[in-house]
Amino acid sequence: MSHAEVWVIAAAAVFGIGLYSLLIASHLLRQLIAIKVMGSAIFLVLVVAAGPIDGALDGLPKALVLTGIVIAISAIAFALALLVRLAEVTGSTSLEDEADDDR
Amino acid sequence: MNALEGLAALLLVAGSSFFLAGTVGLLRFPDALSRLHALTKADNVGLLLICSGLGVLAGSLQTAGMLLLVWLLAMLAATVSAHLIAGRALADDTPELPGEQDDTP
Amino acid sequence: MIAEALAGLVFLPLLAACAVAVVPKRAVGVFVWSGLLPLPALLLPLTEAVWREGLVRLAVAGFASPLGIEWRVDALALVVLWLNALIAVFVGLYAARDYPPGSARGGRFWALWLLLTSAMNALLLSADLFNLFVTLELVTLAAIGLLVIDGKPAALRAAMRYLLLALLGSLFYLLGVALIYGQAGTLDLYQAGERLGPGLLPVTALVLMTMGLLVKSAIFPLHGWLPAAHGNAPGPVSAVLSAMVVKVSVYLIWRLWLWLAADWQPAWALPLLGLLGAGAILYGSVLAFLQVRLKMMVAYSTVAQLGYLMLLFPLLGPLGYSAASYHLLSHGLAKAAMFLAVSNILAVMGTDRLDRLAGADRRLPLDTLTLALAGVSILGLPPSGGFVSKWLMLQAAWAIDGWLWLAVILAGGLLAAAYLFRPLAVLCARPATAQAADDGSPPSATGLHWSGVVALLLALGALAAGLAPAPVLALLERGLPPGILP
Amino acid sequence: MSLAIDLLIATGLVVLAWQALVGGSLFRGIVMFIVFGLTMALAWARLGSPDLAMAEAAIGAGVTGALLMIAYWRLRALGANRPAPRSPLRARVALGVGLLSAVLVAMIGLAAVGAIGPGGEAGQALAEALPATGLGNPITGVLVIFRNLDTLLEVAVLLAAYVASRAVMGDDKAALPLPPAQDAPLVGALVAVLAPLAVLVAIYLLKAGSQLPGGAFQAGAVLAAGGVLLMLAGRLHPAPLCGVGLRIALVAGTVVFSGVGLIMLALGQPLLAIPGTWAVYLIETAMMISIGATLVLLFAGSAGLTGTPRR
Amino acid sequence: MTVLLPAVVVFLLLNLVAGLWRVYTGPSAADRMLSALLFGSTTVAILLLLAQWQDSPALRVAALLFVMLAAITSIAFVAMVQGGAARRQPATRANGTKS
Repeated sequence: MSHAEVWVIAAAAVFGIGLYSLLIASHLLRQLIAIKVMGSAIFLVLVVAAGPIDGALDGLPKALVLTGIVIAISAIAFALALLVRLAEVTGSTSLEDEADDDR
Repeated sequence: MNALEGLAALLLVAGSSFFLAGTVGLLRFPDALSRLHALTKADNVGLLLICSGLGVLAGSLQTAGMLLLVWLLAMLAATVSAHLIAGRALADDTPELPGEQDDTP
Repeated sequence: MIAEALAGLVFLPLLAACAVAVVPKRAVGVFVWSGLLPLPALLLPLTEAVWREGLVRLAVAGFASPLGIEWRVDALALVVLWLNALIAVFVGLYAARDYPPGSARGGRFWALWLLLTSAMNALLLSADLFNLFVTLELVTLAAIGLLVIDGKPAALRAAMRYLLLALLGSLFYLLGVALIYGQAGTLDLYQAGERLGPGLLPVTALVLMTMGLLVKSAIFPLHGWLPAAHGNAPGPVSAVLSAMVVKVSVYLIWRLWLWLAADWQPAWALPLLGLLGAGAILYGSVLAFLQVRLKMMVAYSTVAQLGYLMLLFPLLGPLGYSAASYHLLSHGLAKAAMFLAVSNILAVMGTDRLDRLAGADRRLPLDTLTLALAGVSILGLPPSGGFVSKWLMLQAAWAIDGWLWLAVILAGGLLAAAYLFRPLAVLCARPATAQAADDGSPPSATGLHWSGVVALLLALGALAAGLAPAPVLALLERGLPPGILP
Repeated sequence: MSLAIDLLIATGLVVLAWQALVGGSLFRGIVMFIVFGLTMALAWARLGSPDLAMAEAAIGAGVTGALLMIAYWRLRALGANRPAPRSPLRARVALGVGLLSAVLVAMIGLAAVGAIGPGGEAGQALAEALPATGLGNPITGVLVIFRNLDTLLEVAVLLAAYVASRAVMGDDKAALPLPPAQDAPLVGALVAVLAPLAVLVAIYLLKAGSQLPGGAFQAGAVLAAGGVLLMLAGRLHPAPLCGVGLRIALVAGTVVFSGVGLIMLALGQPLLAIPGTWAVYLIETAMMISIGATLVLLFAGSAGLTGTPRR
Repeated sequence: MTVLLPAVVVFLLLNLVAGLWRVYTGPSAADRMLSALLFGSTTVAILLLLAQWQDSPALRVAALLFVMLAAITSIAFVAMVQGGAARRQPATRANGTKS
């Protein structure tokens, strides 16, 4: 309800930064942060793009965002457990070094 | 602008000035410990003043109670955090944070 | 009666998974089988209802679609539900050998297996765009959990890559949902379709959602994660990944293009999607031929066969639609059988490297037969389900004079023959004399293990799909999507 | 004036995202990510949704930040190596893709915002249907009554994430290492105040959830934050085995929600129909317990929890 | 009053930005951890002001949440930094509770 354009542009910039970091970062932890940050940006677009209903912002997308936040943390939590195990087993924290896979 | 709103405005402005003092201290002081001192002391008094200003504005006792709880908890948290961080800053032989030097991309 | 069947499809495996996570190890088996075995039985009343009325609808929690979530079962959903039930039960029976419900790892395996089955049923029933996002996430998490259950380094790395790409795909899908809700004001897939017109925003939302789903369904050129994931997964997991998990995203792409965007389909995009499919067929087949390991060959074969599902878009019409749906069914059965057979070979021979499998057919006669029969269906030779779908697709291409698509389908068949006969030749070749000499007697055939029988049954199912396609095709004819050109 | 506030918070978001994701050490990135989450909570507060502000702060910044930090600490404790930075060519390509996607999303967003219709039909239907349910908070109404299948599957997603993490962990390990406990005397005092307060705030959020902003998710996250505090202060320890009570807590949300839904179906009501506000509270309590237990176990990286430290 | 409240919020936001600059550039580890303290007070004040200005009492509960989170985050920082030194000693399997 307040200056939707400001939020949308900020969300777009955050999404761009997230995608840039996802491609450039070689440390998986940084890539997971990038995905969480991009998710927050998309939630912002979801709420703002839905538009106000008689003044207040529409309640339904807010419930969707709440569901989205919990799903985001479930995915990130599992990804972190996977990352720690990957680092423990192969000693690498990046998807790049394929050296030690048993081909 | 009756008397109450005047008082509230005064408290809010005073609170803001304490926050300003805290931030100036944070930026200008030479080392971590003195910055810690600035931040915890000034900001907490600032928060107290702002909370009391808002309490006066809100006018309901229940809101004032909530504000008081928030402030008390903020003070407790600030003291313990400052104690721990100061302990860490003193004991820590390496001024850098782990991972500082490796600048992982 | 229908509401109970629908509820059972989703909640029976879900509650069984919760029970498996709680009860002590020895009682896990009871809940596993009580969660899996009734699934086909629950589908019977549903099949009869869809056969009679063509469409079954249920407003979950009693609220109609703009506010609440709606379940809808039409012919396509029913076919994929049947495939999911069959795969869950048969591959489940196979998996009980490697992961017995009472074992330490068994508890976690079966909890994830039941969650995966329940999530896929919930996805196939749902008609709500955001609910599809939630079920898609549950499918992805459960599938990747199963992928890493053995903890092999290669599987861990493949799972990490798969998870990152799947999360990125979900973000694009969610952005599309945000746009559609902003424009249409409703999240129901069919209602939103009616409210949106051929404007810039709906098409952008459709493209974004399709890009996200293309990543999840590993369609060429976004297929990078699939071979490593399916190739390094444990036997039964690679079967369910190839037969179902990847297909579910393609099913969603169909839903979006043929139901949501029925009357405002961007016509320029249809041949593009077809080209992606053609690229997948050619690239996947060539790579499958070059593989050294049997499982990687079968994984690249999945990449290729997924291309056929994308050929639906350039060949849009009743023929093309029935062909693609039937291909989804028959490929699911055949590929699951193939992966189970390969898993048996890997277990007994200790390796799946083709240069070390000479003479494996004597030790594993049943699995070689299963591999051959499943290959028949993947290849599309006459008696199999694969033949029916390829034949219908050829007719569809012929009807619209699509020479390019005709050539791609035929080339796909030939290349499939190449990469399937090569392992069979190796398996049935006479082992090098040295190997036969050192253990004296010719290698004795391993006992007739029931897990081999399960794989054979799936392969026979793929063949049976070829012998009696009439009922399924008639069912599909009645449930034609509005997006099909008359 | 309100534009100035929004502009400041929006630019704060962009700057913090840049600081969290580009350059600098990883630990600083995590710290900046937590600050980004809290600023995002401010943005939700400005957009008039306190529910999301609390959820983003408690789950987005708090629990996610704790998980990231513990993962970072474990990677260092395992001595995992630091990957080589990417080639400059890839950096340029990534920059191009990032800029392009930012411009595209901006254009799409602005077009979407510009072309806003009279407001979502679903939103209006929600406004009309809400009073009948006796709930004041539309978000809890949507989550527990109107679109409750989403919420049920979402709690199942959390359960799947936990079981998958245990599957990844493998059963040969007792638990992942945890940083040494901070039980300085002052920390004991803070824990003695914060832990019960966390439970109190969680119960308040649960109760208030039906009329005012709040609900099971925020309450569950606050419980989890309390659990994390107890672990860091050395009061709660990872245990190799998951006690039956904890297992029941893990699946409570899914089982109670499905149970109520199926019982209603058996009584002839539509599937997942919620009979009354008592059922809403029952389901929300079960979900709060599940969410709290799952998030703490994900932080601990172990099968179970125990009060007595292992010798 | 409807002008002063947003003005104070803007002022505090500027303070926050200045504080965050120190946290970002601050050389020593303690400076990094100040961010938790900063957020314990400045952001809480902003939320309380917004609660009064936008007349939404739930933001006060959010402020209470922020204070609790700030306290937990600062303890986590100290634990992670101190624990960070664990890499030099062998990673103890059982966490190092003082016996």
